[in-house]
Amino acid sequence: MASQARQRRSAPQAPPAQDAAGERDGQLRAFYRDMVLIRRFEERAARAYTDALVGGYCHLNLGEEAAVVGLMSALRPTDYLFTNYREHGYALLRGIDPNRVMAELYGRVDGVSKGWGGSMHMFDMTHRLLGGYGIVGGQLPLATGAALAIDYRGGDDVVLCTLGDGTAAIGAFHESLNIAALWNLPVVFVIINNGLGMGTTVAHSSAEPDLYKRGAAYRMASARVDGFDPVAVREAAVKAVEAARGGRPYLLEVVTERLRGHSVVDPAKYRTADEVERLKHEDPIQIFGSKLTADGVLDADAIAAIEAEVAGVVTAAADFAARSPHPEVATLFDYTYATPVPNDSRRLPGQPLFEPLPFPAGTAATSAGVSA
Amino acid sequence: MASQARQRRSAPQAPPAQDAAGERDGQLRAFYRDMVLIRRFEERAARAYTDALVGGYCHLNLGEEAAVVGLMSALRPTDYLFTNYREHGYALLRGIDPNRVMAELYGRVDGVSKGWGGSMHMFDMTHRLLGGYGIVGGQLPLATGAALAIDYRGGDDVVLCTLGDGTAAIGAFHESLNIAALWNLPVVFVIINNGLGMGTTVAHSSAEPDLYKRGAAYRMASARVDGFDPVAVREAAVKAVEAARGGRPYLLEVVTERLRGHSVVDPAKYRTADEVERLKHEDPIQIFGSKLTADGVLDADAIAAIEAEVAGVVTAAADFAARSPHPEVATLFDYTYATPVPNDSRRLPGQPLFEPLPFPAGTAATSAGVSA
Amino acid sequence: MTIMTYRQALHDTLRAEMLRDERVFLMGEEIGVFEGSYKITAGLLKEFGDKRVRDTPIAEEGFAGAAIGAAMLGLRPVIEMMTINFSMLALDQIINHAAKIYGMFGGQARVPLVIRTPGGGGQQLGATHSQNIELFYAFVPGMKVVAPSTPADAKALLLAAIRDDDPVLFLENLGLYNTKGDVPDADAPAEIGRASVTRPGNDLTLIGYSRMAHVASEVAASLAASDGLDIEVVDLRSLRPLDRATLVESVKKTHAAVVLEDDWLTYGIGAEVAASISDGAFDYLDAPVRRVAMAEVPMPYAKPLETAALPSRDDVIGAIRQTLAAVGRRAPRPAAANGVAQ
Amino acid sequence: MTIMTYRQALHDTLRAEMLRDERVFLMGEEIGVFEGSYKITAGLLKEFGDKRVRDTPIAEEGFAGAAIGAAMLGLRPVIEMMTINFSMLALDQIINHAAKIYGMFGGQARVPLVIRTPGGGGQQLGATHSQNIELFYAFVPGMKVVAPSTPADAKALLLAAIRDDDPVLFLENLGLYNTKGDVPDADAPAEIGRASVTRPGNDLTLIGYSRMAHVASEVAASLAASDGLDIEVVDLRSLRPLDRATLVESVKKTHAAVVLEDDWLTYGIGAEVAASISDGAFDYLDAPVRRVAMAEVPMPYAKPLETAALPSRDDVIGAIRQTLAAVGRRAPRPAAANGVAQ
Ligand SMILES: Cc1ncc(C[n+]2csc(CCOP(=O)(O)OP(=O)(O)O)c2C)c(N)n1
Ligand SMILES: Cc1ncc(C[n+]2csc(CCOP(=O)(O)OP(=O)(O)O)c2C)c(N)n1
Ligand SMILES: [Mg+2]
Ligand SMILES: [Mg+2]
Repeated sequence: MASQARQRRSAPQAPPAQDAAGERDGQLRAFYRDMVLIRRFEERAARAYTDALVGGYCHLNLGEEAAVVGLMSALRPTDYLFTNYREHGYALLRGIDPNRVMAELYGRVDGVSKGWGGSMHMFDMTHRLLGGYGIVGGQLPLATGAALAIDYRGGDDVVLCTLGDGTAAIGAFHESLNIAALWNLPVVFVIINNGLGMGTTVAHSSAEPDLYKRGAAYRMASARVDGFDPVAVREAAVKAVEAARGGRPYLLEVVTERLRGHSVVDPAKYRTADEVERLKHEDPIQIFGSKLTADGVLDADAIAAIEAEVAGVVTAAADFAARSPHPEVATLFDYTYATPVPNDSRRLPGQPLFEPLPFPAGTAATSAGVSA
Repeated sequence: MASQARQRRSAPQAPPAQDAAGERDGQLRAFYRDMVLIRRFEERAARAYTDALVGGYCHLNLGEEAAVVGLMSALRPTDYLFTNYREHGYALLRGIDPNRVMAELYGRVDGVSKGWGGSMHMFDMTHRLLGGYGIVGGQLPLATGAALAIDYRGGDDVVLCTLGDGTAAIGAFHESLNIAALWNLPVVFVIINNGLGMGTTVAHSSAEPDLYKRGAAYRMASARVDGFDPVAVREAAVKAVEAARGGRPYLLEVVTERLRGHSVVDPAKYRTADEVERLKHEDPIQIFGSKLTADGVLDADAIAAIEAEVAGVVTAAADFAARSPHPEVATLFDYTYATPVPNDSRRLPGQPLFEPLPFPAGTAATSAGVSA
Repeated sequence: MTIMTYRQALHDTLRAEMLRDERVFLMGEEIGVFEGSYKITAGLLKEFGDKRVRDTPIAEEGFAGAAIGAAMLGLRPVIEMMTINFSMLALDQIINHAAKIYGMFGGQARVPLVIRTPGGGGQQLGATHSQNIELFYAFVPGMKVVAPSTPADAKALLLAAIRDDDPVLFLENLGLYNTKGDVPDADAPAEIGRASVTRPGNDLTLIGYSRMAHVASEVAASLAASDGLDIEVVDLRSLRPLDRATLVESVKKTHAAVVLEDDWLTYGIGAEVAASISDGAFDYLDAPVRRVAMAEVPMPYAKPLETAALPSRDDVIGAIRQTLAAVGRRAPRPAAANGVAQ
Repeated sequence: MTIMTYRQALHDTLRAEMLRDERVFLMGEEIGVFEGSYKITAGLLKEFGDKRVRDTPIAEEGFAGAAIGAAMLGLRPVIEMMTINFSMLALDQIINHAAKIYGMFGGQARVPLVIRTPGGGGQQLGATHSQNIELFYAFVPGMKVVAPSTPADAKALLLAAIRDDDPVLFLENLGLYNTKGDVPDADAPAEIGRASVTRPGNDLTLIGYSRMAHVASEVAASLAASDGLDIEVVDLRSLRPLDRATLVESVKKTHAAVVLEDDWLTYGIGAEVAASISDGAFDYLDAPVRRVAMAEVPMPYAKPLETAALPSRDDVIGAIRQTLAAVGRRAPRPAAANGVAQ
């Protein structure tokens, strides 16, 4: 995992933003605040999971905050995002109300997917979050198809599709990137390289561990960027998105870290003591916060204010989620089909396939010693 | 399709064989003879198909003779071959009796797969032809696994696995090459680039039309070679096989032509008149034959002798096939399972699931007006 | 009404829908330049251009998924899987994505996708190319599966499938493409989820879908002529939803049923049909529901073996006769319970 | 005999087989360093090294296919699909290759492959991670499918699967891993293709497999205690081949049956079970065969919805009572035909 740090350091340094200094500082502070929002939200989610308020699998963005913030800042609101099961932070930064994101984790009707999706399956058409997906690589063909639809209609929206490093080994990666490049579709594929599948390192999953280099197999432009630096991520993403908007799909690799286990319940025992030690000093929020403090963009008060504001948001979200009603069992059959058709099954497990028939007329009277 | 010819011309010129001149000439004549064998065999197969002696799909190696000959000459008898449905020539050159290859096309018991496989599914463990496969890309994971088995046991056999240009777009290609490279398996993947899927050109199926370059996505060595020159193919294959024997898997692209339709029944109407005209002058056997004649390795008599010998072989194969018995219907259930287990179904479609039961004792007498 | 082949009905309906609705487009392997493996899309690339008739690389998972993604954004893709066997490579996209997206996201996105694909067998294509796996789709909530057996239904069900907002597996059949029949000129989509009684009768209910519904009609007609048998034929047409009511109603009248299918018997489509009838018409059945299906083997290439493994007309006739013989063994049914349409 | 969990029985059996036979090796996602998603393979990487316990990239099609290829050359891979849902991505390799190779090549190559994978549900994993699709394998000639419900069977069937020369889908269950039971110490493989009567009884046959066989035993015991009901429990154990004889024999004695399954009802495993019983025990059944199965929806995440969609013990008990009530409506059976073991 030392390689993660090395890869990040070797990433091209992002040029300073070109805006006026004040505006730039405001954006940097906003980046910091959004990173903190993801961090505290995820910590709250983990607690709710431990408290059995959240079920299923729960994968957190801890360590990936800068990546999420940088990427999302490069999209227009009308651009589309496809992502995987590790998507709470993306949902927040697409502008979805944190209350609704938390309510989804709690499986409540006010959840962003009405409680049907849970942690892995957040979706919001309005904010153009076209889904978290739990099947590794499942989002890639879909994102390619969304880009095809944009191209078909002739708009200039772009699709951004994230995936993990481990996911770069799956067949759908190859099929999707080939199709996207062949058809010049407006899509950016972003590999969030946090160094690990579940416990499997990149070196053990990919014969070409410099994942961005796989773009070449499709004549697709590609780059790698330091995923601890939200500004660098933004710059790289802007470039990628602009290429895609011009019909040149792009492969971007964002090198980051997964600070905890694969999901909330994973103690990550496969990590060595060295690795655990190293990670104590590898925190994008601390690093970015220190830098902004050194640069005079932030100070302890500003940080405290951000923490307080975010704490309020997260607490409110948890309160909102806890108060939101559970879906009614009567709604169980509401979302099997969008177009209703006759003979669709709406039986609960305890219900018979056919209502018990009355004993047929004319036979009961005459029968004796019936075998059936 | 002009690009096929261009790609072939741009291929690295093969160095002349290093053996003594006589030996070399003998090998060149043997190459020529084997190419003619494939050609005449395939022509005979096409005729048998037209005569309804062969059924199903029937894909021929016409145009690919030099590729087949060059590749197969690079293997030891103990090396393994996995290929696709276009494999008659490979079966012949692995040393399988042409009688048995033809009998398989006829679906007879003496066929190389006992009549169970047909044109697409030739298999012979003795000659280490580990199968033609009809599912595009299906052979790639299998070949990777065979190489894994060799590695596991510690032998120095190699697996060679062919696939078409169109097949390079499928997910299994990516998964297999990645795994093979990651685990340093003794396998050579060979793309037989005949320029077309069924009617789809490489330019329409692959965003990187220089297919061999895809090796880079797996840090796998790769090369392209002129598939009309059996000597060049052999040289390239020898190099690839030697690398694989050393645990460095290899991707070889052999550029060739498909002289007829995708399968026997395809009139290839999608080819332009220019293309059809061009192909009249693109025949590996004529080109190689002319070259050998010019070099004094062959003359008209030698060619006639080869044609006569081969005609004898092919005619004998067709006669053998026609005389070989059809499989008995009684054998239908012989190959569902290798390890017999109770309750396996051995019912023909007309047989009931249960033998009709006798009417149960004690009820028939007493029943009247029974409903069941 | 126009007499045309099943192939022509499909072709004409695709064309008409593309003319009617700009969002409808076609995608698949070899459907454009090659004009389709079975020529259903012949001429459409020339007429509509390569944006609306899109040849894809050989990448079933990739292009099926791309169609799903495009459908989520409001297009109405009709994709062709060259044969149903190859659809297995796209199963994850179809089942884990197309069939789940509407529910998993609480109804926020629809997937108006049609997957056209032929099943079949009997062409000596061997073990991997002769399977009938419509079961894999019919089993899955969120999918709809239709299986027309006539040119008229090919049109009516394709219209319905294209205009439906859910993913529909549209099962064609290699053995039906050249069959002919009357096709109404009107733009009249069928209702997905309804079986149809294509021949009324009283002696036994003969059930099939796709090619086997065709076989059922032929056998019923021939047994009427030869034996004076009065067989009712039910064409399932829709495998999901399955129209159990029509099946049960028929068997309540006939008291006996034989199910025909081109897939394997154990766990095949016919299992549910037989189980449903045995349940819903329990008090009316005079003999066990008999199934005629493919022998349970990897399909061999050799013709005599393949022929033996596939259900034949004689197999169907034998099953009917044996079932009627079993019915005959039972004591006669009192008049009150007999022949009453319920 | 040793009391242990289902998980432990699997672990110990894998280990014993690896010690016994050098050709046996394990492959799968996260089975080594991570010790397995459900920890079945814990400790085995350390003991056997990374040649025999091989972590794979996330590439189900690729590594399943690699296992098949290795099996063709004589190794005996036991692979783990993290959950059965993900096996859909490898379906082509499993069904079009593993299950076909022996037949398609006329018996020249064997595929001694075991695919271990848990089904399950009820863990709020949502629509794509809560499916039970053993049907896809059980339907296919050339495959064998076993589904142990107890630690003892986990051992006996895993021994059988590893020593069998055909591809075996070995169905585990998330809900069973922590269940405990006696496991014989002896090296005694079970016979694939046999169901077992795990509790004899006369009043009704209750049928299940995997987790639902476990539920069946519990319900039978509780109804014996509460109502004095004498229920016979049949654990299918093998879904392919399916042991129809044991089912039919049981129902000939009990005259009634209820089938439990964790998959969807329509076209589910229970359809074949119900159809087979309705056919083979036609003259003996006193009520329709009742099925208790999952509601036919993409599984929602929210707990109350998930709970409603999954079959509960109460659902099973209700189905049993309703079936017995239906039996009770029938006239009493003459002594001669009743209670005779046939
Ligand atoms: C097809 C499939 N295979 C396996 C899994 C189980 N699984 C879930 S996440 C994961 C690791 C993915 O790693 P990576 O792509 O690096 O993403 P990360 O979790 O690190 O964000 C695995 C193997 C799955 N969900 N889908
Ligand atoms: C998975 C799958 N998809 C589609 C097909 C149908 N098909 C058979 S051959 C072929 C074209 C393959 O082209 P290529 O790989 O270039 O090989 P070639 O036929 O030229 O030798 C296609 C699409 C198939 N057999 N399997
Ligand atoms: Mg990762
Ligand atoms: Mg080709």
